[in-house]
Amino acid sequence: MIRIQQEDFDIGAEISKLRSGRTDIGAIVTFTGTVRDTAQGECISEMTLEHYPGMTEKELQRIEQQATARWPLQGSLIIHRYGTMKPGENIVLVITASAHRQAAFEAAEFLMDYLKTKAPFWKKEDGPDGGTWVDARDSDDDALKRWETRRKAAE
Amino acid sequence: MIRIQQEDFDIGAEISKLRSGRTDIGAIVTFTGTVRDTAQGECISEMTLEHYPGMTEKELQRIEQQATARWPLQGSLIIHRYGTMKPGENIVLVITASAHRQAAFEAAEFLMDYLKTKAPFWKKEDGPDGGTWVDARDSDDDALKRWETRRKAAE
Amino acid sequence: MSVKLLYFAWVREKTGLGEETVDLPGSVQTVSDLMAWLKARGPEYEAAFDKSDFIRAAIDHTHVTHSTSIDKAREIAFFPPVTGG
Amino acid sequence: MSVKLLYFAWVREKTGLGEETVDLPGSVQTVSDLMAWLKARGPEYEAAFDKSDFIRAAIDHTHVTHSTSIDKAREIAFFPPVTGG
Repeated sequence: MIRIQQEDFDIGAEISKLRSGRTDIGAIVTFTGTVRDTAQGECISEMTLEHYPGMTEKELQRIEQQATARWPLQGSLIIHRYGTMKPGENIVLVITASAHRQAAFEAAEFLMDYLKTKAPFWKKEDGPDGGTWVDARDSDDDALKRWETRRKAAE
Repeated sequence: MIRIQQEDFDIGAEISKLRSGRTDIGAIVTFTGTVRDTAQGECISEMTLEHYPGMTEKELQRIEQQATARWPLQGSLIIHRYGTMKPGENIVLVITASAHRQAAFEAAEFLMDYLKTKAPFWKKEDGPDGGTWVDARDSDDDALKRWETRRKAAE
Repeated sequence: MSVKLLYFAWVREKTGLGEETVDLPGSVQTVSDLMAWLKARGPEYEAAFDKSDFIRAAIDHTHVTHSTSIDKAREIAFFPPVTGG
Repeated sequence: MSVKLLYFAWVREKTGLGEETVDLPGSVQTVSDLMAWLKARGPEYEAAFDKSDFIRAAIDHTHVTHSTSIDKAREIAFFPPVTGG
């Protein structure tokens, strides 16, 4: 399941929905990305996320399908917000559920790494010096590469 | 923070408590371990977790301190239940919060790997053939070893 | 060929528009050709596509490289490397 | 030496008790010695410590190996490999 929305999400409620009535799940991993009040030493008063409607849905679905093909997941969810957010607010939620912990952890990391480098979102941070578009980080590209070289974890 | 308790926990409420009033967190990872209805092909009607009061607290604290020393965490929580639980119920919750996602993910995995191999809990599964003590898994010992060989992630 | 162009983040801010539809000459074959053609359209475009190496493109909602052919493209988007999550 | 012993999981079920306090002869120096001494105490203990290689021990709430000295131990626990989480 993927969702792209302006409004906030409730992590606890999303976990409850995903596991509801299930007794075959042994491990649930969640990742929540939140707005920090500083970046590169600068204060941030708010942040705006622009995205590419149409392509975002397609990319998130593609990323989720890849994770589902690679790990035995009992459920997964990606919610990504767009619009203006203040420090402390939620930006993104990833949930993965599996029989065993390694699959759930790896799938969640995989989803986040792909999301960071493939999903068409752009961050603009507003601080005392005005707005600045956030530069992509090389470390995010590096994070992605490990999934290309690594053996399938679920095997 | 660590807690050992018989009663269930509320994942959403625990996340909210941990991040409350904070704007320096960028990444929150949670791991929830739950009771599965099958193990090695056998049905499980319920599961009982025995533990070693006194030592359990000490081990969990030690494990949490190791994670805190190794990764720059803004917060962490381990809750482990004991007593009798039915399929679908929560067993364990680990939460880690950091500025960046890699530290949060790695610390959560580290906590779970140590918990699985060092915390004095023992599982007994009840099914149609009566109760069976769960054997320790070699894969859990293997999971632990990677933290001994791997470079510090936060560097 | 008539194609819809979309611009995001600082590419959008520099061109001054979010989308437009253009008629392309037959000589414009690849994403790279298109960026060069756009750059010659005026100072806003020149500023937007100045560091074209840093700009990413998508054709009909799929990431592509600069050497990808734009043949049969209906919608082409230009944007900086993504920074969501 | 008087020391408190604790048993968990199937070690507890086999000995038939969760804890006891015993007086140890001076010849019992290590965890290994203690398991051998316990094994000779009766059939329940023999059953519990039959596969002593599989049994883990903790002295005063800290994991130890079979060769660890029990000198100054106040509480010694025996249990199977842990299976929490």
